[in-house]
Amino acid sequence: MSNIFYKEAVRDALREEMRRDERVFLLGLDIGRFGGTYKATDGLWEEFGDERVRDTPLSEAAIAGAAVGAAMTGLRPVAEIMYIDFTTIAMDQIVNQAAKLRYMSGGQAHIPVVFRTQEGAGRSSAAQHAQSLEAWFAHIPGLKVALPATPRDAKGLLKTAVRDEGPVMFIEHKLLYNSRGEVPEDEYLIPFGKANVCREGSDVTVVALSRMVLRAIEAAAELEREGISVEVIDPRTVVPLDMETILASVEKTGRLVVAHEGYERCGMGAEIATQVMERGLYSLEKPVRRVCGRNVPVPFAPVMENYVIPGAAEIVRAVKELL
Amino acid sequence: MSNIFYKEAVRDALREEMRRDERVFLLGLDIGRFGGTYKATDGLWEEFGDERVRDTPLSEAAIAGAAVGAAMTGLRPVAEIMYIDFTTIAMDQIVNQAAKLRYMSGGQAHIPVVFRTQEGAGRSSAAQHAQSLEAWFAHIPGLKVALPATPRDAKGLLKTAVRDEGPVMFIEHKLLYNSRGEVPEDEYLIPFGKANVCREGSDVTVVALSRMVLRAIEAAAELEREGISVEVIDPRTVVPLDMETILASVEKTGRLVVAHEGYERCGMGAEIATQVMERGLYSLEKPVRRVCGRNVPVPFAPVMENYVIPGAAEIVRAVKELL
Amino acid sequence: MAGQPVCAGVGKHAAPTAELMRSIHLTMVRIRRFEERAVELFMAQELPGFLHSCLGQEAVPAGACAALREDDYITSTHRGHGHVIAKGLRLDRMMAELFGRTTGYCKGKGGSMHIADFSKGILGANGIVGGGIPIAVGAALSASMRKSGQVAAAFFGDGAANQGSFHESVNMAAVWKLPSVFVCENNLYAVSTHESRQRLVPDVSARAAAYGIPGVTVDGNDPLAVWAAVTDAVARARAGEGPSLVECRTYKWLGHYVGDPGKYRPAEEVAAWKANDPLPRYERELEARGVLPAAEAERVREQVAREIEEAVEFARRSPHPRPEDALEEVEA
Amino acid sequence: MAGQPVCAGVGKHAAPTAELMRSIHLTMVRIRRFEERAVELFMAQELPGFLHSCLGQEAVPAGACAALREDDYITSTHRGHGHVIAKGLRLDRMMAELFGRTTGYCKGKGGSMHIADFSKGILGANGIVGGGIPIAVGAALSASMRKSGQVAAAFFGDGAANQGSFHESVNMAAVWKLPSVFVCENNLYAVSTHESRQRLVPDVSARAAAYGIPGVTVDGNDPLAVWAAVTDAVARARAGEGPSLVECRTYKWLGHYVGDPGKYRPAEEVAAWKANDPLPRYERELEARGVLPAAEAERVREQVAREIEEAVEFARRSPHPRPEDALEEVEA
Ligand SMILES: Cc1ncc(C[n+]2csc(CCOP(=O)(O)OP(=O)(O)O)c2C)c(N)n1
Ligand SMILES: Cc1ncc(C[n+]2csc(CCOP(=O)(O)OP(=O)(O)O)c2C)c(N)n1
Ligand SMILES: [Mg+2]
Ligand SMILES: [Mg+2]
Repeated sequence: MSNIFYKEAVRDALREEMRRDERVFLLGLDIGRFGGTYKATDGLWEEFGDERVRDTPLSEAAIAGAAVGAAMTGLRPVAEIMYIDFTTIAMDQIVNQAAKLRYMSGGQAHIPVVFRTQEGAGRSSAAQHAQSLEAWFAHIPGLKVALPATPRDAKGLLKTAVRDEGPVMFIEHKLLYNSRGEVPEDEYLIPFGKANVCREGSDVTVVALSRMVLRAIEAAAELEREGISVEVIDPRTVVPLDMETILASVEKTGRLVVAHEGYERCGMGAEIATQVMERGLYSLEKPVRRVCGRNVPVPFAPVMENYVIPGAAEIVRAVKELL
Repeated sequence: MSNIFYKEAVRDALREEMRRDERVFLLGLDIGRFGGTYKATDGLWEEFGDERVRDTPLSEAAIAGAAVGAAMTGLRPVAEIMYIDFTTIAMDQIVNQAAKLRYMSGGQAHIPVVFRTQEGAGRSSAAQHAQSLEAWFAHIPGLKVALPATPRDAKGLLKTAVRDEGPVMFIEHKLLYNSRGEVPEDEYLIPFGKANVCREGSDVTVVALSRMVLRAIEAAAELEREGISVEVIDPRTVVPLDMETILASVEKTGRLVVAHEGYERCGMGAEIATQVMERGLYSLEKPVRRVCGRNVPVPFAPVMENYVIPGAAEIVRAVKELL
Repeated sequence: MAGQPVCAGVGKHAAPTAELMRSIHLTMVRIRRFEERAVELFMAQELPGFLHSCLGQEAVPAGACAALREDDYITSTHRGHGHVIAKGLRLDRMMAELFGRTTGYCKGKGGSMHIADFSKGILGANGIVGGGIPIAVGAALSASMRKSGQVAAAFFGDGAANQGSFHESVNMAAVWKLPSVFVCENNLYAVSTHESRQRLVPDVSARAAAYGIPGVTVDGNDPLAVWAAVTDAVARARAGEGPSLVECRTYKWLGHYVGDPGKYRPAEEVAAWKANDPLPRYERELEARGVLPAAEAERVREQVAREIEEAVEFARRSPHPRPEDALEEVEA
Repeated sequence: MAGQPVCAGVGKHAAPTAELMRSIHLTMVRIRRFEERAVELFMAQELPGFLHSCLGQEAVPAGACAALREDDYITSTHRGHGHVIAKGLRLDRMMAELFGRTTGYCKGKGGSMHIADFSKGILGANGIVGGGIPIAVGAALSASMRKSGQVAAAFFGDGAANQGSFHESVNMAAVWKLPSVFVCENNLYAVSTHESRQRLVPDVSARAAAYGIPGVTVDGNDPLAVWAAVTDAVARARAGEGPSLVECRTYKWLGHYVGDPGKYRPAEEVAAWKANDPLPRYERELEARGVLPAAEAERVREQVAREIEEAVEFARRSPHPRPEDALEEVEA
């Protein structure tokens, strides 16, 4: 095991995959010599050069579209969209092209493209730089959606994403880049659709996404001191979604909290809660509780931003309300 | 009462509002002399001319952005995005600008803009012309979202949308334009956030959106013949959402089906089901059933398209499964 | 920039061979007949969905694709039948797709607006105006990175040239000197909106100046003019000198979609363009050049008519998909 | 097109009055001092979020906004402090916004990237590169429909000129002959990416040719050159002759954001541009013109320094929002 930063885990995954397969290349804004806004591609330009670590003009629609075209013709691009908020500009290429071309062409199109981006609040970057939009992409058939919460998952899931034969939205979290964690020395992959039971417990199940997984683990530790046993589950990918693990846990606990930064309304929490109800209503002793981003744009001032984005305290409160 | 087409109801609402308030104007592709792809603006150019019924260059991002800028500076634009699938190109202006500028400016920006578009499958127009994406917009704080199912609602809701002081996504349905219905002779408005109980019933509640409302009413009629009493509720706007009416109905029936064409995963059905569970779990005798578009792109061939988009038969089946 | 030779810096194309001229003719007849038949079948309600006919525009795809290698790429549009036929796909599987049958190129999942044949470098027609342009840039990027010598051509209309995707794509291809060619089919209208209400500059090709690439406008009803311009652009692209913008002025005979009366177009304008029918005009030229006697042209038309009828029969005989087929091929 | 007089068809601007030249100087000093202070406060961690400094670019907003009326509109960018100061908002409420206080223009909801003052026609800085351009087109459309005689100016960077929104917006404004001016602040880089890797044509203004509007490139460190070009563009816009594209070449002293060492920029390049500091250069010119003696300039700097300190104190004294304030002003 080596202890590295999340951003290093992303970088290492890309480096390993680029060394393994020369068809893999990167394109995006300032990912080359600059190393990326969050330094997640630091050092790759030095190793792989301009061709395979491509700084692009400031044109998200063309970045995404060029990645789709390159993927359809034999390469395996990893396109970076600097902030998930900017996918709004590339949305046609991601949603109408990448996600649908294989289907529309009767299976002919082969589009192994990864769209790397990052989401999340917490840096006072205001409403256009702090959204968490995974639910948008989960809504669109044809896209897989990964949300790594730890360096270990970031590396293992990204390597899987690069090897996936279809389009993958790979959504990092801006506040996790400088978080550290243990990562195996030897090569490993983490499969899509396999949830991580971060912590076992018997009283309440907390399903958390991205950075909220860390908050959930904090909450669980705090609750344990009060004798409350919380099981923390990180689905790691929301498409495909490992409902089996979630349902098994809810059967055990009878209580579920779903936690994410994304807006509550029509967020992943609603989908998970609904699937639990559809398939496990009778094991639920209490209504599912959502601990999500409030239905407001993300404000600039820290005191307001902290209020709209939930933390461990909100998870603790929700868990207690279920008991 | 006069019996008119849905497209005429849209046209009449626009005409009345444009006559009432000279700040109201329309912009979009081929909405002028051509009268719009679905003829919903037919005759308006003749009455109001080039200035207030503006054909634009083929530039959705600029259409949406120009509408936002005009709204912020004293006009009341109604921008048409021809198909909801094309909002992917205007998404930054709708989601990062229109929806957030009032908030980001501390309440200074006043953005009375309506984005008219249409969704829905059923014409073999394939995956890029048949999506139903209301859940995307419902996910974004700052947008109101209306989905009229009848000529009466189309006219009354659109007039309300034009008078609303904030951005409204007004989502029509391509297969409804040529449907007919009764519309009051005198002026009327239909408020946002007030659901329409289309049909009262006691056994099962069916909440349906847009064209599925008609399918739900068919299903209810068919089920009535079998002695099953179905209550059909059309929320009419999903933001704001009239949960009171839905919850009251579920309290009565204990059984809920949610029906829409949009993809099931992370669709409005999940949000409605989750809110019912959060606020009315104990009145539910059975899990909520979703009757939604399947999680696949919309295929071209009619036999496949009909398979992925639910109809009355699927609603009937779902209702029976709940009994 | 309009009128500047597109081959700036590259030797001009050689004269077209008789064989090439005949094959271009064959392609035009194929497109013409296919489209005539498709319109009939659509009117007879044998085809689901809607149809964007390219009748009258045959010279552009025929001339442009004659300048491409079989392994070159194209991206096409909602009005893409001509492009994909010219790039050499099978008419029977294409017709079957219009019928929505399992034997169609897209197994009935795509239909008229999404015909694709990856074995022929046809990366797909597209329902999104401007949607195919960045994809062609990506294909060109891929070709250059793989050093395959392939070129990617993006077809798009005059309306599409006002989309942001056009700007971003041409700029990126220019900066990276990608082996790509941007072929604008300027048929004067985007649905009902005349180009003069979409753009102030008379020529779309004038936009090449914004990207530092050559731009040229040619008579899109003259397949040899199109072929020459695209040939030079392709030579330039293969030579690693980057993209070019080739605008071909042409006209679609029918309205925007089959069934659109097209009232927004002056009758005289339509009449004038129909009088300028690219097919008989080209046949006269080939006869004058002694390349294709009238009798031979007649035989070609008959042979193609038979070929199309066989395609129609193939499509009609082909099985419909099963409903559950809709669940396949969603995720890789 | 670069260098073509932007005022094509309009009489050239009159000579700037002494009063105008002095007010431009005052604006530049305000921007300079505000930005210096903001950087200090950011380094001292008194300001949340991040900061994009326009130090070194003061001549562009000062010159451009001097050509606008108080009721004209502007849309700005992530690097927008200069624009909004030049358009005349209050420094104390602006500083308070950077501090995230309730007295800020956005009540602490927007921060540095979203400063707006609708009473001054400031429709907002913007966090989306290219996001403000179509909004300015809408404001110009509104002005023309309301016959208010207002003009809308969109500020944007060299990087933004590669966004689809730039293309769609300029084209739409051109076709509709809207009273708008597109002011490109070309500071050579988009984050770390030099313009030469973003665009083949040397001048952004060359893109005007794609839209049939005038384009000009001026020295963005010479406020009078900027003022003159924008004045002509505004005259043209108000006369109903449509938009112009004015490119101002300048340079930002700091990296992309405060804290970015900006290693990607050659030290000599940075040094050369700093040597070309627009402020002392302008002060020398004003002194030479006998418009502003050095002593007077000094007094202006002192007065502005006091003004800014008062703004800082105002901000520091101002209350923080309450958490629940975050729930207000979401929907109209
Ligand atoms: C993004 C987008 N906007 C609008 C449409 C609807 N639409 C289909 S074709 C068309 C006109 C396209 O004009 P042009 O590019 O000139 O091609 P043409 O139809 O003339 O061949 C429009 C507006 C679309 N399919 N995609
Ligand atoms: C759509 C979008 N893409 C990327 C970014 C991230 N970003 C912020 S500023 C910037 C560079 C902008 O360059 P330019 O337009 O030249 O303005 P400058 O920073 O040089 O003043 C980038 C890439 C963004 N904010 N919005
Ligand atoms: Mg056209
Ligand atoms: Mg710049």
